[in-house]
Amino acid sequence: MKSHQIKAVIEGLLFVSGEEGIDEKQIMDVLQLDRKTVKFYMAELIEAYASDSRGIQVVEIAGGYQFTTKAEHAPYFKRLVQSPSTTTLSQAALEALAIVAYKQPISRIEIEDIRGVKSERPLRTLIAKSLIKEVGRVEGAGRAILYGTTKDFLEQFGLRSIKELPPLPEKVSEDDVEEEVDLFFSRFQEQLASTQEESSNTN
Amino acid sequence: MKSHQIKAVIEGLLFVSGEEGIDEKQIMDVLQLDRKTVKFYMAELIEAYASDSRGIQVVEIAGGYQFTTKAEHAPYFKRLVQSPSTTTLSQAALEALAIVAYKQPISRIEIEDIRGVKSERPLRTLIAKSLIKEVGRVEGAGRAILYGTTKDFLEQFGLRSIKELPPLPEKVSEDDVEEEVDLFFSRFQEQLASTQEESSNTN
Amino acid sequence: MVRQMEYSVKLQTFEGPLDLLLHLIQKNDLDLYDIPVKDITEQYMVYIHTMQVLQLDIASEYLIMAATLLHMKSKMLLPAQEEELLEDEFEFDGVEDPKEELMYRLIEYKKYKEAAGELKERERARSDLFSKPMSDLTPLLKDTLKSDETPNLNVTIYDMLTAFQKLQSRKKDKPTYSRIQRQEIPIDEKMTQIMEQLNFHHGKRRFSELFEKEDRNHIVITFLALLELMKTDSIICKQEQNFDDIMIYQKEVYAFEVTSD
Repeated sequence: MKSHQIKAVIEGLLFVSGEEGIDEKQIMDVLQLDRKTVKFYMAELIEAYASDSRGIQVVEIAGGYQFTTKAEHAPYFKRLVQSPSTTTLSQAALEALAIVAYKQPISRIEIEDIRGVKSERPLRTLIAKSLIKEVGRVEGAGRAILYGTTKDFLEQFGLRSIKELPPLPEKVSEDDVEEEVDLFFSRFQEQLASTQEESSNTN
Repeated sequence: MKSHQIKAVIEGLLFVSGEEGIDEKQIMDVLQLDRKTVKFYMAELIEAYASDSRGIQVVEIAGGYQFTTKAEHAPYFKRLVQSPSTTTLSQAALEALAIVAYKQPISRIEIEDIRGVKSERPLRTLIAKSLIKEVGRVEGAGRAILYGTTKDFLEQFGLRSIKELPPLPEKVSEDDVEEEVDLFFSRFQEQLASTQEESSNTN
Repeated sequence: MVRQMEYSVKLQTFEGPLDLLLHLIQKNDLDLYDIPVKDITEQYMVYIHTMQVLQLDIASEYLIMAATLLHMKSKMLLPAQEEELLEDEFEFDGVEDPKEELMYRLIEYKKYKEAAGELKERERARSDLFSKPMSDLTPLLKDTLKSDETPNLNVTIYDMLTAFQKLQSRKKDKPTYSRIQRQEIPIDEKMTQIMEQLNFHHGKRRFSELFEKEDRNHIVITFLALLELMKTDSIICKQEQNFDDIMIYQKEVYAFEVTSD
């Protein structure tokens, strides 16, 4: 088969797969090609579709390839079709999800320690939306469930793999918070002092 | 907008419309173009896609256009279907099936109301797979067909009876509660702000 | 006259005591001089009280934080010497300085809160990319099967439920901004209504009895009216024990009940 025909078939495969996407392995199986060759053709297709005069692009999401429209054309499609991820997650669910994403595998208790609140409900929501799943159990007594993210998570957040997550904000904010906390406490004490005065005046 | 951009948007529109296709009228509305101009761009697109090196083609259907794969590539799609990692029921078919399973007996119109899109094709697929069948007719004029699930459906999903279906995911509760709280806090903060203003005015 | 004044309210809620504290801290930081800031503790307490009334199951963590704050407050009130003693005691117990611990927790929490914000942004960016559902390939499957073979559809109930879920979320498609109608009952009027109700019922009424209508607006207005009345010292609220119904008293009636006890 000639190379332009191979590209044509891959184009067709991308089209029928739609939002499900297609992974390298599937393309290898269908076309009887090795991984390196598939990668080569994919790179060519990605480039060909990157042009301004194209309304479709090839994106790598969740370990596979997918045709999507281009972000700059979104206004035209919003009126016609529903968005792929209109599921606006609650803040609680997003926080729990962020913790799972960065610290997986992680148990509910550990998540609650970080958030400072019970997190059963957001976890249940995330499971129901298949963004997280059980990936193991803590050894020993209790055998608490350990959670990790799913393929749907990568898909919904447009990530190629979990490694693509941006690094957590580290040291930087520490000073900020420290300052804020100091400020908070100085205010707190001023405030205390003034209320004490007040109450001693009224007494 | 430049002509290559218009073509790009039309390409995107054809893509998101998928198997349903898109009317000339819709393209005119979205891009604010007259019929003649649309026809001109469509002719260009059709030609561009006719090449051997393309895996997709533009076909004209009753008053509209549609992307489809090429007939000569069918063997590759068959292989894709047989690939173990491919789910064979489309999202559309699975949605329709879920609706029939939980709401049977139900007519096509009602299913389309719930899905918000035409559902003839997924229903035909489900009948062909003998997962659903006609179980009666709506009384009165029209006598629309009512669909229900079949014995094969139960077998396919490993159910003893339809009663064994798990409860439908209810997503309402969390969001509603949150909204109430949100509403409350926004009101509350307004109130705080206004009383603070008042007191600063009086001071 | 139809006066359908509508306005949008930005949805904002707190995700726990840490979030609430961060908010109060930031608020003070930003508007240091132009807001006549009421006591932060008082604000915190008002918030947790509100949450209790709304019967959120998160109340307990907020209470623990309140206790921590009060503990720190009491520590600050102690003269320096006693404080040192107390600190020794803490070290002896192997318990960290509560202020430091709180700071550590706030830092840790803030990290993930920011990460959650980034996820949200990613999700939004992703929602600008549209695709199409996977094409229906079942007709092809039929050709590849022998006539009496049952097709292996490779789908489970789980797939079906996920599909349904996607459908639901697609249909819901709600913006993060909610339109709500302008309050129909002004707070002043509601305050008068409450006082009238109290009068009618010999000056006292159960908290829950004031919320007869289940309409959200009504609940919110009633609650705000109660807070106003508390502030203006017109009523007194009393709760005997945790989870008891709160009793609302007219001030004079309360004074009478207490002295007659």
